[in-house]
Amino acid sequence: MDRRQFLQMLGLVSGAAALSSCGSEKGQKELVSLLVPAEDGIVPGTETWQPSTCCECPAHCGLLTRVRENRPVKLEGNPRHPVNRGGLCLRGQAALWRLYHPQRLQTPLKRQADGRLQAITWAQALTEITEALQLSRQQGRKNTWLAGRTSGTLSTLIEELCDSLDIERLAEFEPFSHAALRQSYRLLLDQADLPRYRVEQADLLITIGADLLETFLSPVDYTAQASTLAADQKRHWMHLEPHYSLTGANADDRLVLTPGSEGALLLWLLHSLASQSRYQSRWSQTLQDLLPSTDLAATAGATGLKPQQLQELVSRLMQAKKPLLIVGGIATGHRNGQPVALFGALLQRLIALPWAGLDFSAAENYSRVGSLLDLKDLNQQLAADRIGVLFVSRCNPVRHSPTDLGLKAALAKATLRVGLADLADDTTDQMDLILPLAHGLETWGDTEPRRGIVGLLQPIASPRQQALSEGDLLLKLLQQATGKSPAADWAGYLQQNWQKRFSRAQLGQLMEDGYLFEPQPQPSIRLDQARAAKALRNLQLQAPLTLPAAVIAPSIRSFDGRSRSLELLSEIPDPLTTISYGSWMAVAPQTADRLRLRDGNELQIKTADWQSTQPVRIQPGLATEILALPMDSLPAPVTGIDPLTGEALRYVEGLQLNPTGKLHRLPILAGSPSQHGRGLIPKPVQRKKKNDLQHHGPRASFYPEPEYENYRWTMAIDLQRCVGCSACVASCYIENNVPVVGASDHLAGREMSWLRIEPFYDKHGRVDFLPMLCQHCNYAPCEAVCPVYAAYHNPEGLNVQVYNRCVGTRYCSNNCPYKVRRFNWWQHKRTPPLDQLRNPDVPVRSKGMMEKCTFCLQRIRIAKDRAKDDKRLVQDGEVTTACAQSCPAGAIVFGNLLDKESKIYRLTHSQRAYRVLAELGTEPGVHYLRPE
Amino acid sequence: MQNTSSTEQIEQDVLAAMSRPSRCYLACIFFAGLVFLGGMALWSRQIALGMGVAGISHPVGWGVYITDFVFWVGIAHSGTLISAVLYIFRARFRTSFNRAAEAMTIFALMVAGLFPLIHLGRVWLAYFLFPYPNQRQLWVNFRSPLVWDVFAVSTYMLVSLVFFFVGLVPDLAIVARRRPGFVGKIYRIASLGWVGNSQQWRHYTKLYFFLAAFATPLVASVHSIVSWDFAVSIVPGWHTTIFAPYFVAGAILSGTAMVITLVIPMRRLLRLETYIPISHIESIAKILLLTSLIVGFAYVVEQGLAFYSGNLYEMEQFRFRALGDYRLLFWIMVSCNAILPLTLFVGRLRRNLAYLFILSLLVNVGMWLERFVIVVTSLARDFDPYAWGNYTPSLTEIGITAGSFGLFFLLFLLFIKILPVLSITELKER
Amino acid sequence: MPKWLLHSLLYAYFGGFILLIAALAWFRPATHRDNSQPIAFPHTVHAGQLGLACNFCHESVTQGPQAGMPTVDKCVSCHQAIATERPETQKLLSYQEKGEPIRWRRIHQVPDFIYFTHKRHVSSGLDCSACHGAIEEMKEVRRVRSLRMGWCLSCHRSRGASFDCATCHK
Amino acid sequence: MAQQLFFDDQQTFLQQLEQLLKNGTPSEQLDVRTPYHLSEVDSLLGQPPSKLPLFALGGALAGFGGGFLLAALTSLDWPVITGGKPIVAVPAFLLIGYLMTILIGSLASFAGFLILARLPQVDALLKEQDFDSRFIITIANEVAPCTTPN
Repeated sequence: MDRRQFLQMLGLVSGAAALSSCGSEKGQKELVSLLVPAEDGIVPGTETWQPSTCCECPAHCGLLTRVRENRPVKLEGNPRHPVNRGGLCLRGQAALWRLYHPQRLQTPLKRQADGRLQAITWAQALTEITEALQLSRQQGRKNTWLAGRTSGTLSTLIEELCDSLDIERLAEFEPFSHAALRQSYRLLLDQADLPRYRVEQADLLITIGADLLETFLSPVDYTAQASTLAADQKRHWMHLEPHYSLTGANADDRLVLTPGSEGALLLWLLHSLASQSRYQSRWSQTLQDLLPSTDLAATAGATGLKPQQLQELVSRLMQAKKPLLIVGGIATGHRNGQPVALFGALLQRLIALPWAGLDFSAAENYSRVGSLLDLKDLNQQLAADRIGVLFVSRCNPVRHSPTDLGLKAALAKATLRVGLADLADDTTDQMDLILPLAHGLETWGDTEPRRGIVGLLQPIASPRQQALSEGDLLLKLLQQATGKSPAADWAGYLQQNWQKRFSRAQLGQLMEDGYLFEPQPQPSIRLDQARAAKALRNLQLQAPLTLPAAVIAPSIRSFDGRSRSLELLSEIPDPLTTISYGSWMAVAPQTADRLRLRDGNELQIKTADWQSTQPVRIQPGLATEILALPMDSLPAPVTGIDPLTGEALRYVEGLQLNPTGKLHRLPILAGSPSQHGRGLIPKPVQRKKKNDLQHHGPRASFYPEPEYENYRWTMAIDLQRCVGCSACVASCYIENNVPVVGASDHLAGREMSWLRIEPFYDKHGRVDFLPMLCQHCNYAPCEAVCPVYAAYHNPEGLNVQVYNRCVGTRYCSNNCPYKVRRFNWWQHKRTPPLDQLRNPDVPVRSKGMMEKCTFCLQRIRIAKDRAKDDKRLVQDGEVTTACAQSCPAGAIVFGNLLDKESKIYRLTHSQRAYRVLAELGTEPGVHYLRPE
Repeated sequence: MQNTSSTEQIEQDVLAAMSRPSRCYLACIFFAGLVFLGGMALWSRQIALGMGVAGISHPVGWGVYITDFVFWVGIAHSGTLISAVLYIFRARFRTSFNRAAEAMTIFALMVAGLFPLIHLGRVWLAYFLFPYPNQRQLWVNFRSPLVWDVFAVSTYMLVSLVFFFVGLVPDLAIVARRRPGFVGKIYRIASLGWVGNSQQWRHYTKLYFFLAAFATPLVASVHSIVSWDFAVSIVPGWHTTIFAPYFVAGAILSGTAMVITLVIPMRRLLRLETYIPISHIESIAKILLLTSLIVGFAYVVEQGLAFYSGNLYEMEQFRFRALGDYRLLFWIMVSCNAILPLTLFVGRLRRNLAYLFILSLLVNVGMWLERFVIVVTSLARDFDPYAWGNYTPSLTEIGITAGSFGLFFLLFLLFIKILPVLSITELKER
Repeated sequence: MPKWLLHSLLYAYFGGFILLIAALAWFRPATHRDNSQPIAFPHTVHAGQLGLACNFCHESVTQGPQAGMPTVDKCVSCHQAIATERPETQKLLSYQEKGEPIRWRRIHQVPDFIYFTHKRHVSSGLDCSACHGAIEEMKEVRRVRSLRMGWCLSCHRSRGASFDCATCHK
Repeated sequence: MAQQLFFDDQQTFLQQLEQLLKNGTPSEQLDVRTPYHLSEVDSLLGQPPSKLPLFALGGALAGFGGGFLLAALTSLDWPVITGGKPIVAVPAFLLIGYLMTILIGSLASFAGFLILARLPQVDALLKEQDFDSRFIITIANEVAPCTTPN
């Protein structure tokens, strides 16, 4: 059902025209007379923006979808959406890649006896399912529904389906279930959901294991919040973790502790607080007495931290007015997970709840999500032949359960296994029937990621072949099984529910903005002393893990691994290691030296019952006895189940390290991890020398000063805010049709990214990120060397590359000190239908041409066109680049330098402003704000 | 001074070289042609698939192709040096080499001229590089060193061709007289009907002198301009003022080495020992020694300058050259170009043809490597350490390089059978 | 002059002409390509005799990059009553019946890497005929201008419009 | 009938030529062919200095001016800013001027040579005249007997 019809049915739009629009596929060769006009007010050849919601991870950020010729071509964060406030992470950007993914499932598939899949019709599939449902009921088997995190009306429909067909709806399965945290909140605070942590208001943030920037609950939200913290000198952020995560890299202080010792640390913090009068009153003496005893020396011994570090931590905690503690992520992914979560919750209760640092009114909606214990339970039932039809929808339990659970084998015991998915994965490989699901941009729907927020899904593209939205599929199943269905189709069902739930005004708002936000009342939360006492009494704090240990760390690029099939995300390098394709194991430089390993040497790590062999990447700053494995490089990223919490275990301890002597070629995109003292990101020491960066004083030049009439497009990048999340990179790829070239070209040094994140490590292993893109220099070295004027400086300060004039001498690239020009080594073709993921405002470059960042010339053009209609100049904030738009941290600002009122003018005249390689006299148009 | 018998003897001896080709010669032609065709096939493949078949990448956007270009332009130089500069200085030993050297200049330029085309990403648009009135109303960027290159190389090519042809005219007339039939007719037409009357000679001498005068500054300027392709850029390792003299000296070094490489076997095979005496070869060897000293000096200056400047980028660049991933090539280059030629201070070695021949081959290798080291290492380590990266030539690049040698030798082999390899007229005059 | 020389000169002379013509035919300009359309729509009638304004049908010409093609609905709104018996109108009505869009052959076209917007050109006071010629006199629309870079530039220069490359090159 | 004298020896030839001229044979009647250039012949025949330098100079000047103007005028025709350099970048354009000096200078000299030396000589081509390895003096028939003092 298209938008107009849908709105009409909701009574939001009047008019009767039926639409049969049809974009011109051959655009260049044909002009198409549509039957009836396209949607009201849409001018052919121009863009429209449709609100929607991102379904790439459970955070459900709000989207604005750019539509051209009836195709979504770009996703942007919805600036007003309460979850992401305009930002969108790289996975969100890549959601379009999923939409156009060549391997998308297109028809229902049935597994043959020989294991091969055969396409069948929906009717056949549904018949098969209903028959199997019936059969298992007769056999006394239980039919079950297992799904990933589900919210909104879809959840209601599933409930309805399960009720009427007597299917048991299992607890939802999420690889990052935060089970330990939820358990502790349930025990101590009587809350089933996870709170929103109000990082932006804290003056001291201590994060233990929680990877706020990568995968923790709502990464875009926390990236935005954490960047304000990082940008403010008066507020402090300490991160404690055994390995080296992007979150750790961005904290003001990153403390390395022994894995498994987080509980000991928290315990000591609790003890330290117990003596403070300020906190004394907040909890009973009984509870305090129940705490196991500890002291500074024991804690230092257990955690591996220096006593001074611990004391500093405590003193900061004492002095802070609004301290906030967040534990989670891999801090709970070991056998001490329960104490960590409980102590953490207790500490949060003491220090953060009083100033509402934990916001349960905007709680993350996790009430239906289970844990691995639920999966274990399912496994047992399967093994006992008690399960009939098993539906697995939008989740991948086979991959995310420990191998020794044997889920793969147990699955075979169900009478019929039905998988609902958009792309094949480890779980669908075990399914008898695979039903293709429509993408979030192909279907109507709503989501409720947080209490009080309803996000809208609407069909912006038509579903691929026979793929169906889950709602439609369920309704069809209901129809088939019971002969009646609550609504003709999913859109109708949604409308029934919405009309019941929302007022007309609310509906209008939902359609207009793409979301509804009704702030919920803050629930009254108090510490249940009795339950807490019971929990504490039962608590067993075990010894930290035996070193050397391996951490299976989540990845910013693939979340829990679900986005790994999107090639775009492999093309964008991991921000810390700069490895793009393939898998690896991060090893500390000292360990590598000891074992005589270099980047790419293969290392086998093993215990008695676990082993993994990966090429090595030396990670500066990583602790000596720790190895870090990105979650998506392992076939089974879970090593066990915590029996107390149901949390997935993500550590392997007591490892043996055996170099195998083999060498792999790793696509490491960084030529060097160090700046070699070049001051690309000036260090505080360098800054103290007076005006070190402007040491050449006012520029003396033989050349005329550049003159600009109306515009000088300029960018400022605040390195203090930049966290290296690479959202800008993904955004640039999609906006500018940048070719995705694959591993072999990456190995040859031929990546095509117009914008890249350069990590530079200092000798202490601390890292700073430098986003590098075309600097649009006033005195651009690339321009003068082009023999044919393909590179030139335009009157608005842009360094323009005229693709079709380029003959491909590559001299410009050689002469670019920033090395941001990209040459098309091949004719880069995208597998259909990925070729439709193409911004029509940007030409697709052919082989032999140089290309580079244009400052999103196409966007400037649109803004100027609009301004010209009103006979004025483009105003500040009216145009921004794709990278700046998507940045969750708001680190990138774009604007017209000639406008003295503009934000960009203010930033470029800031004390912190500098330009990279300024001594070369290129006078870049990109200004950086150095970190302090 | 001359009598009939010696005149006749010169004509006979020189034209004897143009007699029916031997089997060995045909085999050489066939082999050279095959290698050349192989190179062309690889080039076609590169055009069809894209530059990706070459090993060049980011940041090393120039590799073997530009190395080859500079190498071949360098080879071309000594031809002009010998024919024009030595003509003006009236160096007597010039006569032994000038024709072969001029031919070498032209063939090397033809080969060199291919490489800018081969390295173009979109070679089918190469005409964009020439300033001509067009419907796009767009000209070329005369501020770009690559346009200077277009002008320098095409000027050099045309001037050398004219010079070569003018030098050939009387000899063509001689061949026309001695060759009967159709072939003779062609030679006659090519000789423009030269009869050698006083009118013709009078203008001819003037012309030859003027052409030599015009060509002389080209010896210095063409390779200077080629060096500015690098020196005008911003890349550490390229951006230096000594490049022009350094390149010119290098060009002459490689050119004289190539002359020796070609002339020693040619002298032997075509039995021209009388006309190319050892003393003349020794003179050439002295030029080689001189230019090698200049080049060696430039190596020292370059390294010294980098570390004296205290410029981080330069220092890292030159540290990388001598001690980095390409250090082997660097040290081979230093040995071949600056150390081994020092042995020519010993007079006996200067007169030892076998030694000279081997040395000239080594200098050629060294000079090729010099260009490779300059082009590649500079790009591999420039300003932004994140963008550092190494380069390894692909088989396509190696094949096309081999093809370029194939073309050069093919042309040279054809030359020795088609045109008199020594200037008969000048020999007579001597 | 020997006879063979005369003959070969003659052959070369006329052969040259034939080759030239062949070459020209190969590169025949876009103005002379096949211009037939799925429906033989006569601009002579609509724009000529009836004097309909261009933007009566090409509605978005003043609003966006593309001039826009009239919808089938729009055509039918008149042709329900007018000239319904004509074979071409019958074709139109059959499109309506089948619910199929009409795919016209594109006559005026700039390459993919060029940004061209009708809106700016029309709003600067340029007449449609400046680029499209006297459409109202064409039975079958054909290209009368080369639409090549030099042609665009001449006009841009003479009218003082921008000739910054990025104005047109995407 | 023309009279032709052949010499194998440069010395004898020069003596004979000198003799002839001394005897009063006008140089216009003499066609002197030598296997290589002999400046003595020119001075004996009293030929004026070659005008070739004028061609060379003209070509060189035209080349220099043309080269510089080509660069400057085309840059001004469509001023495109590259690297912030001036539109008329004098040092770079002088280089074009310099190269064109040499190119046009050489080509003009060559053209001048062809014109002055009357090459290609169609006569010689058609009559298949040889470039002999001997020294030849051809004395043309007396044009006007009265002018011959014999």
